[in-house]
Amino acid sequence: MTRLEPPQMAERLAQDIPDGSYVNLGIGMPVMVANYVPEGREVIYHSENGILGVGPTPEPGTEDPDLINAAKQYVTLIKGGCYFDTADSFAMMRGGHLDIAVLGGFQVSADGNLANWATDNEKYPPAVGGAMDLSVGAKTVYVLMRHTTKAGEPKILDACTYPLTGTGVVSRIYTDLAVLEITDEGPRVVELFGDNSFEDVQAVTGTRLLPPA
Amino acid sequence: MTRLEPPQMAERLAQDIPDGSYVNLGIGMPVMVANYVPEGREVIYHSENGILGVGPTPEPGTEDPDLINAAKQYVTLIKGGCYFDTADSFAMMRGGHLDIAVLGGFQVSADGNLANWATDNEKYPPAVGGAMDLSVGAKTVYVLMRHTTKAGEPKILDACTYPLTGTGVVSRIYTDLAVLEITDEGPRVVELFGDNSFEDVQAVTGTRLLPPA
Amino acid sequence: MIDKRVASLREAIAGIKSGAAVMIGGFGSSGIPFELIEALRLHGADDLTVISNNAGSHEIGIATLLRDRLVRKVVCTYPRSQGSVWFEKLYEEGAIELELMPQGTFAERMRAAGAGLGGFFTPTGYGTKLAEGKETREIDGVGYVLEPPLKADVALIKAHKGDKWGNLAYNTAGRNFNPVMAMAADMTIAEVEHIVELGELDPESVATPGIFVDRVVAQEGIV
Amino acid sequence: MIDKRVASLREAIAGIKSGAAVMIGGFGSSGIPFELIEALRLHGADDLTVISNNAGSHEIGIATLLRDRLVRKVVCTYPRSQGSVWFEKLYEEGAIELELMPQGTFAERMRAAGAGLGGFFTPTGYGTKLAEGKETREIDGVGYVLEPPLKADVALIKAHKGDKWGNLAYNTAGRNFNPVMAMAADMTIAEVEHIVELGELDPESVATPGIFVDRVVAQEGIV
Repeated sequence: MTRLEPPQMAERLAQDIPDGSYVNLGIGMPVMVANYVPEGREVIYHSENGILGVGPTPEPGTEDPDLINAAKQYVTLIKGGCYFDTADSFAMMRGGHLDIAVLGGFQVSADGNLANWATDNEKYPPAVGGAMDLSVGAKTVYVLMRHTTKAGEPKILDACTYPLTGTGVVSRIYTDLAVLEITDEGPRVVELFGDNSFEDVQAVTGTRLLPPA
Repeated sequence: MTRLEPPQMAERLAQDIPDGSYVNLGIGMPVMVANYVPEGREVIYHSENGILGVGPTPEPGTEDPDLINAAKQYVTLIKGGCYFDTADSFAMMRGGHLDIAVLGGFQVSADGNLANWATDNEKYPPAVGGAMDLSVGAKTVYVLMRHTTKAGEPKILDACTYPLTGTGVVSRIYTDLAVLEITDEGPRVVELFGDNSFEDVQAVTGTRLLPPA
Repeated sequence: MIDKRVASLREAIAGIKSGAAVMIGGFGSSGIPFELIEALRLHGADDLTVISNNAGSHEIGIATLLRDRLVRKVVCTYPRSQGSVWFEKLYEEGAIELELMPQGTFAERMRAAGAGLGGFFTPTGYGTKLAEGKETREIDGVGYVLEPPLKADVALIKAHKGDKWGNLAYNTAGRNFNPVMAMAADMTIAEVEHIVELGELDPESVATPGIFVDRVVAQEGIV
Repeated sequence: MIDKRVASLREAIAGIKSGAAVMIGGFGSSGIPFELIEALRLHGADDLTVISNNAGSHEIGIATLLRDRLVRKVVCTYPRSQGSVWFEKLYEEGAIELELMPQGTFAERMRAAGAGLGGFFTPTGYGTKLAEGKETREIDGVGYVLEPPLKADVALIKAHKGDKWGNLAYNTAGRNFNPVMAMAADMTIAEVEHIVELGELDPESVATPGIFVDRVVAQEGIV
């Protein structure tokens, strides 16, 4: 079975970021997407700590200690970018002004529920950050995650077993095996990577998939 | 009976604006208060259209067309002043950050209700502006108004007959005859102007007054 | 490529339909998109709902929309400015609908719409005629009124400077309602005194980030 | 005369009592009032409720308040940053209480407190564990959670520049939670890199007007 590595997964998703989009990339694999958006497309990245127009990593020695992204890495501001406070930043998110949020995921359900902030480990302190706001706020939510857990358990399920981040929020799932779209009838496979067959993907999925149209 | 003219009324009220106060002066008689604050007191004036640090009228020919106060008169910005949008300006008001609002009044009730935005003339279009927000928001609300209407009708009443601006919001009333404080027991006369007697003032008031303590 | 500049006022207001709810920025004569209003008047759409703090005065700005009877309803806080003869005339005739609310509630309702909130409890107006028929609640001994978000199809706003991404900076008190309206409308159109190069605006004093703006047009000097 | 400058960090945090609810600005390492936190640690108050986006990491900032067991409760959105060993240790021990909420709700609740609102309906968290026990409502087909304002006794914030009236300007993304916290606390104390003359700050880029600030102190280089 063909399994994309994270950079390839990010690269595949990046093809679906249109020119002129306002995009928020979640912590982890999602931030890699910025590296692969095709040339010629102008995309403006939002960071929930109050930046619109996040630019690349600064040259060593030129870091501004206050200028970090949501993952707390040093970044720069592109020409035409601007700053605002967190309340304004989340107004931007919650108010439906961002075109796309790319989020990581622990689990996605057949009806587009997302679980990506807490597991069922009660001892480990929970942390939510901006995930819930992004999931309900962005016009389109893409989830970028492996198709299964390291142990091979399916992450696309009839219903999430982990605590939910948002309900009915996911539009598409980009995994290492395929691209799936959440439709009213359930998840539909819209692209199979390499020589993966629909049956291969269905076999490692915890809910019934619809075949490519 | 001694009846102060508006400038004298404003001058009397101005004595009660402490050094270091943040103050909003309503349209009409209240704006005159700024002319009489004793020298040596630093007072910062707020205007609800988004100014903190309203300064005096500009020299002719130096007006900034955008720089007006709530009464739509040209003003200036003092050194140390700043600008913000209306949502932030009313957050400042409603959130209890202003020390004093000086408002005009049609009527004030014994329990501190204020009516200052509409009469009972149904044909005339109503207008409210920022009066309601100021009345509930400022830490202290002073009403500056004549003691009676032009026709001699009392304006300080058991209950307002005009539509209310806010309930239980008034701390003090500065009229042309006296200064009154709203207490839990009702309005108390705290100062009589000139040779006005308590009985003189009671006679033109529509609710029972408490004598000076 | 992101370029929100349009070449003319006519292009700027293209597509506004009869029956639209239109927010118009400004307070008194400060921060008003006078040229966009004039373009809207000439555009031909009618049956408009105008959402603006004032209802126009004399023969300029919003008053001209009223005079030409293009407006069905006004949503505002202070329709009765000096010289607001057209509003008063139409109101007396019963030819215009008025929805009046406190100024802070007006601004906050637009912010709520822009921020994706379903409503908020404000103490303003509690116990008054303007809260009649509204849900109220006492919280920690204070009375509050529940107010819903206030959206529009279009916002016409005015800024001092704008760039091709729609970032806007204002002049002094010209900001007023413009930033919240920019957030609260499906389409936001900004009239600016100067279009500047990308990067020319100080990123710390952009009061309206470009994400809230759809079209930017330079003044043509038509009013 | 309005002069909110105080001469030392020690004076800046004077009066903070044990049991106080203390907001602390910053996100990650950006816009954090590290020197005020250190002064608070040395000040002696304990049983504190700390309201801050993160719960500190390694041996700096909020983590030192936790390490010295001065904190009873943390109200935050993301306590589990890299190196947040003290929070994790105390949490495991059951020695610290945690109130967790989504980051936008956190910011908006503080803004509501500062703006005098009684609460708001947000779609964030609807249908999730973080809405359990909260009032919810469906409005126009969307589910919302009612969230109350979030106040504090004291806010410790960090700005780039400040003047004697308490006007503050920030550096790049150092703004984050500092402006809303300044509005939401009974007493707001600002640590600034530079104290500047009145009038030196651009009135268009004062992100926190002085009315929200009670004390301004210059950094002393103690951390």
